[in-house]
Amino acid sequence: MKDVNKKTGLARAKDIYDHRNKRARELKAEGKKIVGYFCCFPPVEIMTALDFLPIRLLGDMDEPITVADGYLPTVMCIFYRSTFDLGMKGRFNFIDGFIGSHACDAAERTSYIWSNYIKTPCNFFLDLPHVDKGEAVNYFKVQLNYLKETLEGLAGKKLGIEPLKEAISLHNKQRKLVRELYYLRKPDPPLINGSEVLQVIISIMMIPVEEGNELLQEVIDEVKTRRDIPDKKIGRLLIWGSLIDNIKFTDLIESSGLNIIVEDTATGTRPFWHDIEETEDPLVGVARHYLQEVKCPRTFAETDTSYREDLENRYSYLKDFAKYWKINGVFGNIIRNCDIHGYEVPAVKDYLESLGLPVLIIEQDYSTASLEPLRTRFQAFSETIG
Amino acid sequence: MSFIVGLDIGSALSKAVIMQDGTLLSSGISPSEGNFLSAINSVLQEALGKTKLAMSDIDLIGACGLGASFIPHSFHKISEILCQSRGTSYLLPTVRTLIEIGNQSSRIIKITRQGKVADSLVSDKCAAGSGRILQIVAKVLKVDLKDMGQLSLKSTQPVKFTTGCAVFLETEAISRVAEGASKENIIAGLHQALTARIAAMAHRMGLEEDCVITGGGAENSGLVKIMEEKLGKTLLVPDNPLITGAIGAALIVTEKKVNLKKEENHAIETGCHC
Amino acid sequence: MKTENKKIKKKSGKTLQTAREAGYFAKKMLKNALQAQEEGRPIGWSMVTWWQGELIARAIGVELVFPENYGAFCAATGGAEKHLEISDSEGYPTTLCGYSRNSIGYAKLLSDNNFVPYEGAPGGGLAKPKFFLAAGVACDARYKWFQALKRYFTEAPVWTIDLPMPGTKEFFMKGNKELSLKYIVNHLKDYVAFLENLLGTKLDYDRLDENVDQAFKTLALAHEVDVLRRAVPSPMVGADFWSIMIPHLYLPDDPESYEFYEKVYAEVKQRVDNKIGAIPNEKYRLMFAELPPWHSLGFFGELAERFGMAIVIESWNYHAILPIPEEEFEGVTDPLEKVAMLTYYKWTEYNKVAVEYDVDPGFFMAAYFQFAKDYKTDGLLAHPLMSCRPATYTLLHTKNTLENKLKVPGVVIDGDIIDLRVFNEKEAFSKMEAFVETMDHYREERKKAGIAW
Amino acid sequence: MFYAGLDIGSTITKVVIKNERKICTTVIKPTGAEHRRLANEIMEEALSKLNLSTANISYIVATGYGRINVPFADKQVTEITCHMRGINWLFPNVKTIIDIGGQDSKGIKVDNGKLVNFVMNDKCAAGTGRFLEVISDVLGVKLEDIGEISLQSTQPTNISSICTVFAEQETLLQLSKGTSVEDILAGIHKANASRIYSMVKKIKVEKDVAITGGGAKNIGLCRALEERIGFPVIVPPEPLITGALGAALIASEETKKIGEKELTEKQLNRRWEAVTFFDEKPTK
Repeated sequence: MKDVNKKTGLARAKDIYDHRNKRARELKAEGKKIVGYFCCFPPVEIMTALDFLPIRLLGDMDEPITVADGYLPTVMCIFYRSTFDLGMKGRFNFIDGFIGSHACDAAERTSYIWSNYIKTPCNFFLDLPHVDKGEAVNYFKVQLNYLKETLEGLAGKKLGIEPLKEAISLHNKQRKLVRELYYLRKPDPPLINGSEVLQVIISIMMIPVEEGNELLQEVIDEVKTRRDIPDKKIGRLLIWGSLIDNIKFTDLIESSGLNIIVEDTATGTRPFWHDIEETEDPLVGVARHYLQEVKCPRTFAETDTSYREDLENRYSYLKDFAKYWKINGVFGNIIRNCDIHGYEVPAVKDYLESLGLPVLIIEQDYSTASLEPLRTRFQAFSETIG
Repeated sequence: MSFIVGLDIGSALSKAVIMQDGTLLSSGISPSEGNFLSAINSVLQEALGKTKLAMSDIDLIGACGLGASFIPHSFHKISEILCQSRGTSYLLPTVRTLIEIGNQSSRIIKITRQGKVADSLVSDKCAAGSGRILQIVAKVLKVDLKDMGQLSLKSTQPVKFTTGCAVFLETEAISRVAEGASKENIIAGLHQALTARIAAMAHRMGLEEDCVITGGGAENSGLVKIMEEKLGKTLLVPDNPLITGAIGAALIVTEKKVNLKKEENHAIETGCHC
Repeated sequence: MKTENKKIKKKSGKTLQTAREAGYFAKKMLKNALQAQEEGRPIGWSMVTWWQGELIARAIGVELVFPENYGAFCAATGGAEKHLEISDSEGYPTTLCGYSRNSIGYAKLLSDNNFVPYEGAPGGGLAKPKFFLAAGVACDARYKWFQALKRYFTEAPVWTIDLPMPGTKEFFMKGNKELSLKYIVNHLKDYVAFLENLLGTKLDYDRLDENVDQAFKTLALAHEVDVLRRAVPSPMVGADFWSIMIPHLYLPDDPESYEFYEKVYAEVKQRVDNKIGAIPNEKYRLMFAELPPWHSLGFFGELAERFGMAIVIESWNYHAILPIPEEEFEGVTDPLEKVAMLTYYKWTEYNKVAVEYDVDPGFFMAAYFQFAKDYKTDGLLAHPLMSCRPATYTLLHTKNTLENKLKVPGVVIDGDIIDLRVFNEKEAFSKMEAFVETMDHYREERKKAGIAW
Repeated sequence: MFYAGLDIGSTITKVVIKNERKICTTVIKPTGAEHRRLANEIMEEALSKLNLSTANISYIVATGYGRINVPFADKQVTEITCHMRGINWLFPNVKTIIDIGGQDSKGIKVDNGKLVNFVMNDKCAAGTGRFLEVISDVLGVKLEDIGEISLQSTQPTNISSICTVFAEQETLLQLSKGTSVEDILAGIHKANASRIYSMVKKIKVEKDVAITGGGAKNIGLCRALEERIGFPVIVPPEPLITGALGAALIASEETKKIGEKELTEKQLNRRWEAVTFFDEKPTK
């Protein structure tokens, strides 16, 4: 494992980010089975506990979508069109298991279509209730059981309680380290910039959890002590909305007078912000966590109160974020055709502006080719802050 | 011994053919230049002239294209997709997939052994995917449309365009020139951008051999080459890729003539705008 | 805007007398709600939840109106444009569901006019809701949209009624069906508690039971009409269906709906018995995928005239449920359980077909494989909806697989349920003209493949 | 003290030099491909009109899409902020600004002198000055005349294409159908206006509304927009310079922010020579 000229910390993260599937392919060669999954709802704990390497299936803003157009309409979420396009082009041809999920319409329908055209030895569609109360948790736990059974089939062994508990605490440790990393952005300027964090987050979604935790620790130690920290900028930015998985995007933002401080996205805080409660039957904790604690507008929140209270219920965590990190501007990132975030836009604006935070909403095309025109928007936004 | 005229009155070019019992007698091509009526007359004259025929000798006219409604004679209007497929398989019977890069739009048409349409896909929302942008950029670079193909083949590093919009592409081309990018690289980059869009359509349809490319774009060897790379298929080009539509119109109207006896209810359009 | 100049075709393409009368039910829903408002009875704005939530709400005495249906209503009467513009200026993305954008715009106007429908609102407008009945099934818009509407009705709660949507393979995993039904029933109990507490009245389970039976009765009859439609030539067309679907989709528990379908059945049966086709010379039998362009229904009339094309069957999700085998009901007494079965069976009824043809998902797409055979269709007319995108996601997939597995070709005509800009009639016709050849070609292909009908 | 604002747009470059009280001079020139050389020339021209030397200018702000290509600017600011500032200085009551540039169009919301929201279209030529430029070319009418001409229209034609290139074709078609240039242009303005409106309505159009940028010089377009908006709009006397004006205003503020020493330092370090990596041959 250890060798002298092995990259560490940020350099290592960049390396993994640049060659996302390299480690997976290596481990595959060593006989490990790889399971790819959609969005942050299929529990990685179950995969880890069965000795699989879970990897998050992402799109590629640099790769023009071509093949997918034969299967998915262009009016669909561009991120999932891109992900499917890569799948059809064989980018993920090494995975042994495919776990689709009912994260949103696009994820759901793409999951079905994926399993029709991209034959993976084992695949499963994880249904996820839209409500998180009452019987919903039990129903979701039932679905998790089917996921477990299916993966046990692939692993050729049963999932024991102990291994699952171990996996949960390993991933909880990862969550803790990620939060620690985010806290390093409290000072102004932050100790670590958006592109660096993104590289780390993407990396830990592509390698085994132990390696991920080791990487996180390296990065934290490195960042705490390094001299060359990011420049001070006018904007301390909270990003809310659709995910960002390409540093060309974060670079563009941070070269427009804005420092990215915290990302409330599916490649940001969302998968990591809460630990899984360690329950008697571990699946209970897992079910509760993914259904109730992974913040995403795809899960419906009760609204039997006034609109104001409703906003408070749904977004108070953003207020906490803003307070803790001294946020002075919010970028609402909407990948074109993302309905679940699209419907939230006026509400989340109402809420954040009531906190005195300016909000910039951009519907973007998930393509590096169409990034540059956004520069003026970000610069203008930083001018509204400063 | 009836003489049939086929007309394809496109936004850029008007084309006419004269056919007799399924054989091509003559053809004519002239730019539409916004005056369809005069373009129609001149292509008709050109085609008639070559055959020593007069309008009075013509039994039937079949027509397609944007400007067909300007035809000052009675004619049958036929969908461009049908004309393209029938005309192309007349010239190249082995065609199964047709890629037409026209001035207004690009089309992918799947064709049956009988030269009939099996499936079709058209880009018509905006000019980004149409051959029009070739013209536009040719004007910017002051090169002849015909030479673009050859020039692009000399490219060392194709320019990357950041916009899809044909109009902005023009402006972007201008500033690339200013930054000292070579004509070759700009044209090659343009071809890249255009073929990417059309390839995406082609993928959507799925390609069956033989693949044929027609329309103005087919005369551009550079474009065809990049398209072949992008699709991983060899593309056949008819000797005269411009008149496939007109031929198709003539052939289909001949079939219709037969049917006409059966179903009288078939409407005959007459140009009435002039 | 292009829409201003574009004339809306009055010609509806309907061929059934009963279809012409069906408009009564849409108006009835709006009227009843406005009346309920005057009498101070509770009104709910509801999604189509495939009967899961509606039956219970009505049984406890709520008048329901359906913003979805109102969207179509506004589109057909040309009143949508105004609402869409307001939704845009409120900051909602223009890519959202057109129906939702329509009702968001309307909601803004309603709240600005302190909850009195504005002068000249289509159909007299939707009355102010006491609560919202959102749905987890089918698409995200169906709960996000009502959640968004709360912005304009601050004290009206939103209840999201959920439905399991497992994949086909997962549906057949041991015990999933039973456990899913258990989930739904308990979920419905919470819903009943929510209603009782909101309205301060108890649910009369006997009344619910009657309504549920009435609904099953109506739906069974509506299904019989679907069966009649297998006849060649087709006794009715899509334009008829989109009118007659309203009673069974929205008001199956209303005795008037049943009476209505008796009339529909009689009219259609009479045509079948006498081999009368809905259109003069039926040459091509088409399946229609997704919702029609409400603003240009005349288009279908012209397809019939020009090419002899008849729409013989439409999207599975708007049709009545297939009959549930008697034995399934053995020992089932709780009306909530019947409701759960009704909706869950509807959404999983074509999973067997999905397995048979090895396609996913079972809903939305698998039904077309059954339809293609039962209705002897020549092609699929797919109508991707820019403003109902989720319904569109599986269309290309459906088209591809139908062509590959059954040699039934598809044509894609971009359009919309509300926004006129997307629909290019001229282009559509030239596509359809070419599609005639495509269908001829595939008829031959089917013969060769031995799947002729 | 003098302050300069330099707005390098996609088609036109503008300079405003002002002092504390008023605009001293303005220069408006077509933007060539070589921003850097042009930036220099046009500054020289503006200065010579006032017989000033570069040393007299305390602070220079560059804006517009060519802003990064001004080697001697002390600060770059986006045209969005600059238009807002310029208009706000001219018409303090304006809440909504519609900027119709050659290469893009923008909607800007102002709330007592602060930029609160904006939208822009730079993806597609529809709804921008380019659209009108292309059409006027086809019709062989001078761009500056099309507005007036369109007002003569009795029945505007319906231009259904959104894409500029197709609208061009449609125009040709109309021409050969014998439709009058007036009616075509009226149709074109209608189409362009509704395209622009459907963008700006996303930020709520509130009184007062000002139109600026090259498009504002087109009376036909302004009328068409007023029709869509439903009430009259304000057009500044010289709509082209509002960006440069805003830049000059920001320049004077910046001057006050920074100390004497830093100021002179800035002035000394300005690189006036027209450094350019562009090829020297003019392209036109």
